Amino acid sequence: MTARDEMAREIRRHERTEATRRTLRRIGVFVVFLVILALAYTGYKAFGQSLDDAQTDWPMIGRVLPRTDDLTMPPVSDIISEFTQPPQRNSDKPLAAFIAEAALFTMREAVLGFAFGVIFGLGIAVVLLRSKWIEQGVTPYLVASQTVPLVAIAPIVIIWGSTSLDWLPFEWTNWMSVSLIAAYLTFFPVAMNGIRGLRSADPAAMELMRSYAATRRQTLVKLQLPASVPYLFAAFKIAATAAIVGAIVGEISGGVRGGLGRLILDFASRYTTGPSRLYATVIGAALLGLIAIGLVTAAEYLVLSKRKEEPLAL
Amino acid sequence: MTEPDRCAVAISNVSKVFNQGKPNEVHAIEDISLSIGEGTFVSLIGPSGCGKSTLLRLIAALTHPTRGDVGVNDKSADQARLDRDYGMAFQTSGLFKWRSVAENVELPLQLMGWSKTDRKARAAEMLDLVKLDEFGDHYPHELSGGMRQRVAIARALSFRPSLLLMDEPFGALDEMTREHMQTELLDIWNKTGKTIVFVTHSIPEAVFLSQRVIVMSPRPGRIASDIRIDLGERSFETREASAFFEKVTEVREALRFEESQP
Amino acid sequence: MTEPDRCAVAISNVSKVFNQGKPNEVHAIEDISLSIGEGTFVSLIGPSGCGKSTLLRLIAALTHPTRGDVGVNDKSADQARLDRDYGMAFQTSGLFKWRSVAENVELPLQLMGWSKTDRKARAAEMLDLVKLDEFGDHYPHELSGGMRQRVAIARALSFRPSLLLMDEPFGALDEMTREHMQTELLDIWNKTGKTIVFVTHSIPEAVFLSQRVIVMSPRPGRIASDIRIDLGERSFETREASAFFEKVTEVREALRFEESQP
Amino acid sequence: MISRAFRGAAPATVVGLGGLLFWELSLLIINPEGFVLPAPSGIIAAFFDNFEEIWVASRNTGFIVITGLVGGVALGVLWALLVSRFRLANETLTPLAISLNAIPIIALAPIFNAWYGLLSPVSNQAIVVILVFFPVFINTTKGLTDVGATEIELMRSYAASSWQVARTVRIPNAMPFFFTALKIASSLAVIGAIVAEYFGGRQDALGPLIVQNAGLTRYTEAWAAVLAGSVMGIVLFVASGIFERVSMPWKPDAETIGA
Amino acid sequence: SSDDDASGELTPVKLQLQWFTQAQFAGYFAAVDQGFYEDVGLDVTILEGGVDIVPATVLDSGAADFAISWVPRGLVPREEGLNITNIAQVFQRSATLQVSFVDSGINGVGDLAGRTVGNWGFGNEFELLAGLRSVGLDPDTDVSLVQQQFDMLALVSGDIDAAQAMIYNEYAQVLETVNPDTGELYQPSDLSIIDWNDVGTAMLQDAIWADADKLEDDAAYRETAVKFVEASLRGWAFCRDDFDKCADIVLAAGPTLGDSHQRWMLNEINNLIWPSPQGAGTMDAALWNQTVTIATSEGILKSAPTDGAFVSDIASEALANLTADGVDVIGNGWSPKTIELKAGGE
Ligand SMILES: Nc1ncnc2c1ncn2[C@@H]1O[C@H](COP(=O)(O)OP(=O)(O)OP(=O)(O)O)[C@@H](O)[C@H]1O
Ligand SMILES: Nc1ncnc2c1ncn2[C@@H]1O[C@H](COP(=O)(O)OP(=O)(O)OP(=O)(O)O)[C@@H](O)[C@H]1O
Ligand SMILES: [Mg+2]
Ligand SMILES: [Mg+2]
Repeated sequence: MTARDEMAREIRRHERTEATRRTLRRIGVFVVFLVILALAYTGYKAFGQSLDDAQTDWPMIGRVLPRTDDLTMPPVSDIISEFTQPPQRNSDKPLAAFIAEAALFTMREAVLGFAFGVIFGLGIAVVLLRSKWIEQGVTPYLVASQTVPLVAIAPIVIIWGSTSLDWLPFEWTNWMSVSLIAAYLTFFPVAMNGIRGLRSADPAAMELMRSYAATRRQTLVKLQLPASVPYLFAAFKIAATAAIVGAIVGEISGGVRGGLGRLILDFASRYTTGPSRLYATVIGAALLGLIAIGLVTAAEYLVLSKRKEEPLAL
Repeated sequence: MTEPDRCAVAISNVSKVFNQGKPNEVHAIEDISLSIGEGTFVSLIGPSGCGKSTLLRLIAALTHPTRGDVGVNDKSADQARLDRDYGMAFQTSGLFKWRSVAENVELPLQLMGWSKTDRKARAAEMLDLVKLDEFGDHYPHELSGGMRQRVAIARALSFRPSLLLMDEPFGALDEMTREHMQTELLDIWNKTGKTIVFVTHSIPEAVFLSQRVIVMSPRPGRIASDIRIDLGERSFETREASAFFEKVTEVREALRFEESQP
Repeated sequence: MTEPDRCAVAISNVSKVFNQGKPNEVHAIEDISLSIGEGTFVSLIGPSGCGKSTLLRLIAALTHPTRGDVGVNDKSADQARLDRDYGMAFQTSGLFKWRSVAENVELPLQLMGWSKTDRKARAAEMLDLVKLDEFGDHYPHELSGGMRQRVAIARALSFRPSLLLMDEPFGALDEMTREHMQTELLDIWNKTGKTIVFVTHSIPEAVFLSQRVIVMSPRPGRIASDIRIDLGERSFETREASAFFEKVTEVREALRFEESQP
Repeated sequence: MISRAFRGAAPATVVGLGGLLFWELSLLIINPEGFVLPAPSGIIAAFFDNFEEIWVASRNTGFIVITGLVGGVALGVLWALLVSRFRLANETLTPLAISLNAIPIIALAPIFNAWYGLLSPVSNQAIVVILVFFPVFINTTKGLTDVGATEIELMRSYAASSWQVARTVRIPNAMPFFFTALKIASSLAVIGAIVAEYFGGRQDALGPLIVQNAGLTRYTEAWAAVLAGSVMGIVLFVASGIFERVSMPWKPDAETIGA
Repeated sequence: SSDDDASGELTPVKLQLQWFTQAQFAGYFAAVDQGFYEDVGLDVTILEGGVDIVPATVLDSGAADFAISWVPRGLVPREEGLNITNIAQVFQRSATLQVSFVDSGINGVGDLAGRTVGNWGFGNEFELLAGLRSVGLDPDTDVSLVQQQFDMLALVSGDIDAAQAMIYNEYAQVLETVNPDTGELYQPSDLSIIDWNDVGTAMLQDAIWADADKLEDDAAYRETAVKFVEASLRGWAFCRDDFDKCADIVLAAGPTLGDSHQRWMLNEINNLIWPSPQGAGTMDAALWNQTVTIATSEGILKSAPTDGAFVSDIASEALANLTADGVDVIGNGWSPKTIELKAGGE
């Protein structure tokens, strides 16, 4: 028995190093790919500019293909060097540090928003599961809810947060309202994929549960939720980036300072005076998204490998 | 313990039509009446697609009759289901792929609120019974077809319901294992006086196990004959007895006759 | 048409270990050597979990041996698979739920580029053979267990490969249907001289159908006996012949002996 | 068919009317001024009062929505096919997709406007495409890869080419995943187009109509324009439901979402 | 006057800005920093604005006590039913310009005919529309109006011929941008501007707004309002008199960017306030009428605002207190500085 345990541990260790190696390899491949993309970007720019210099007009450019001047497509070298340069003359903190701090701030909002959204989305999926009638009645409005732009929602949430939540044991701050806004974007994919996943349980297995006179709750916990795991992880991946985007946009709508949203707005509104700052910040936001999806994928890997299923390599 | 006259299953004038009114309408069962006394071992036998599984699912209240009534233990079939009066082994094993073999066997016990230690003990006992004690930690996809079926049998027996509904449980088993499982099942039946409704394609198996063999006609399923078997206590010798072969022939002929009808 | 000496399947010193090096390691097959001459009908029989399906999957190149070699039609098993030298019927029916019954039967034909009219004609013919001509437009979830299995058989036979691998194809069929299918299969074999490797749990079935019955020992699977059957042309009377019963007893004893070993 | 469609619409109608009533009543009680969130009666009145303007705006926005949706779905499916087929594509395009998706519209809008010019519809379409393609890509990839082992073995036994496996197994298997994504995407397309319009371009579109009115606290007018967007979203949702039914005849009804 | 009896107990006050922290709101930041609010017994928290935050709504909801808002953007909500009122008109002039490059040949409003003209909407467009009409152009047919982004790229890259710009912000941004043809920053001489103050269609901008119902019913609130206006104007006077210190205060309050940009902005904001011939915070009746006329004729308001859209008593009380303390509330001595913009506004 102990020898067996010993061996199992050994194997797990091996699997872990394998997984690490694979992850590193993937990161390596992606970095190489990014370098290629950067070269393509530079090449395209050079091509476009040579056309410009030659005074020839290429109808695609500016229509299907982007324009190539330095203001619209800042050189890659500018973008990279921007990271190391302080965005403020009176401090020598490089832009990368600004972005990192802001990313942490946004991440906090996004994590909370993701949690709210997942709980809410799953809750909706479970309620909708109760009857086809409820589902048919409610789903169109869930869809409609997602077409309401934040400009209409943000003021409601922010004002409600700062006027109606004073009974909470802690102080409700605006960044928490931003999390609610993020949750508004997160719950939808979770609810949609959730209901699909909950319904994906094998009909034979549903019958088995019925034959045990299992309660709705037991069927949910023991059968439908496990069956929906692949769907849910797909949803979590969509929701993870949605939470970040929601947090960033919520910061901008609601005027919350400290996160990537403010940084992006600042740089965007001063685009002509330094386009590469915006590009650099956007890269920071994308990186944050990669990290978030990485975390979800790690969780998926843990859950599915325990279930002996093949996780989707994402 | 049991009053032999009470009716465990009472089916009266039941019909079942699938996709009623649509072009792909199927009359699966037509006007079946059948009552099964408590403690009886009954086999259902009949050609493929004649409605055996459907009949079992009607008793289990997993589907409802288009016409007619089904009663179990003097209540409606639905109530019996809610009271967990029966255990069912399905034709396809229906194991949960995310649960190990032992966890699959524990599933009904868990739903019924057994303690963890009790569950573990019973699951181990059941896996022993079906000779899969080494495989408790494996996952279903690592098992052979017959092994999966045995897990499903262990699961159906684990919580010892008073009525057992079994749909071709031994179909994928080799002869030896099959005989072993038959003996075990008879043993359980003898000891506990359960009512067992058993679907099989094997005539000898039906004759060997049952007190009654119900022969069904091809779709739409009707009851063609209801053959009482009285072979006394079963043993290894029963299979060699001439009374056994007579009954096997009787059932076979009933089946042949039915299938050759239009 | 066939040269009886050519080897359709050549298995030499094959072993298969699942989860090698892990705590849940399983030795499914150990050191099996077997060659099957072209045009032979061979049955595999053995206790549940002894590696019959695994052996079939090794021949089909759906899994690869841990040790040893598998050759089919004088090529590697993989090459034979790529050349579509065989047709396989799996233990679980494996129908595509999004295709109707007829479309399921047409699947291999479609993959092989048959024209639509040819496909339709062949599918109809095959469904007729398995007596499911009425159900061509139904979807798998509307069929009974036995009906699904028959669809899978129809699918495996549809494109007439030279080698047929069948994993308990008749397991869920009633006796009548089973005998009908056996006759049909023998008929096809007689007419076309196919090589057939057939897994079954039924000893009479194995004896009735085959020229050779391979008896396997419990896990780790080895070949316990290789019994030649020579009953001549099969007919309805074959099943009553004493030579038939002798062979059945011989196989049964080989199995018993194997299973009673540790 | 028509009566069936009506029966399908009945629950939505009941829930919708009930919801409106509840909304109207609760505003009467807690917030009689109904300011930031106006009462539905006011919104509907404003919708018809400004119908002309909203109609023109909806047409302009609708064009971006439809073209972007089609482009995004096509891109998402293509991307999923590549990723599920080629390992190198998976290792490069997947993180790229995630990165693109993690960029908020508000950051993309200035960049796309810079690339294509303020007046080009391409910048708005590009934003819709980027929003839409991601859920389609994620779900479709999952559906293409999450295939039963028996099915794959069967296909291998036929020595089916990977294209044949894709066509006969992976794609049908991915259908339910894809349609779920399409339903998510239909609302994303609407919101994407509306938000993209804040950042420049023509002013007779839903986005400017909403922000302008909201910025001036004309919330009923803003919500009336929002309503137009929502109707567009619901129409697309219902259309994808019909499309789904037609494409997956084998599905028991229980398995499709909504509509 | 700071003879406040409730010494020690400060009244909490929340002020909602209409945009992020920048020199546009320097006076309020200076008043916090210099303790002017504390001196009158107020503990002021400044709430930054956001893209989708409408100060009037926040004020009405009670989430803020006072709000800074442009006059049109206060009058429309008032018409929609929010009872808010303008208690101090801080900016005496409009800062909105229409900017184009000199070589585009746009020298006056009339030259906009047939051009692509950018604007932000949000009520910013009414000065432009009225201006166009004042020279006989029909905004619907004679020009092509487009939605402009936050930045000035569309102008720089030639997508639009004339862009809307605030003199204190976007106009400066153009001057902080490198001209690719020369490699140097764009110069004022490269640009041609249309100033709505000159055209005569300017509308009033930043003012302090308060909740009219509370002013009516709640004497304490009214008293707070007087103190708030007083200390705020004191802050603005400080920013006029101690320009560099004020700029530093704003920079310390944390706009992410732009030292020279904030100084430019502060200078221009001072130009909008000073001199205030009738005293800072006092409503200029002529400009009010002009604002209202344009707002109603352009359809931004359905009818002229009701009485009480602005009140002058609070500002007068505050001014009286300030004058008694010897603060210069007219600012005749203010003269604009010359600010050198650096690349990127650093
Ligand atoms: N869900 C369904 N929808 C439509 N028809 C169905 C459905 N379930 C079963 N049927 C039809 O009902 C008939 C009886 O099916 P049933 O499964 O009861 O047969 P069976 O006797 O168990 O056969 P087998 O021995 O092959 O398992 C079959 O013709 C089948 O096609
Ligand atoms: N994918 C797998 N992973 C781990 N173990 C496996 C796997 N597939 C099969 N096995 C093991 O290999 C052994 C042989 O399995 P196989 O399916 O070949 O048996 P079988 O002879 O076909 O049995 P049955 O008659 O029950 O179908 C079993 O013990 C099974 O647990
Ligand atoms: Mg059945
Ligand atoms: Mg097997």
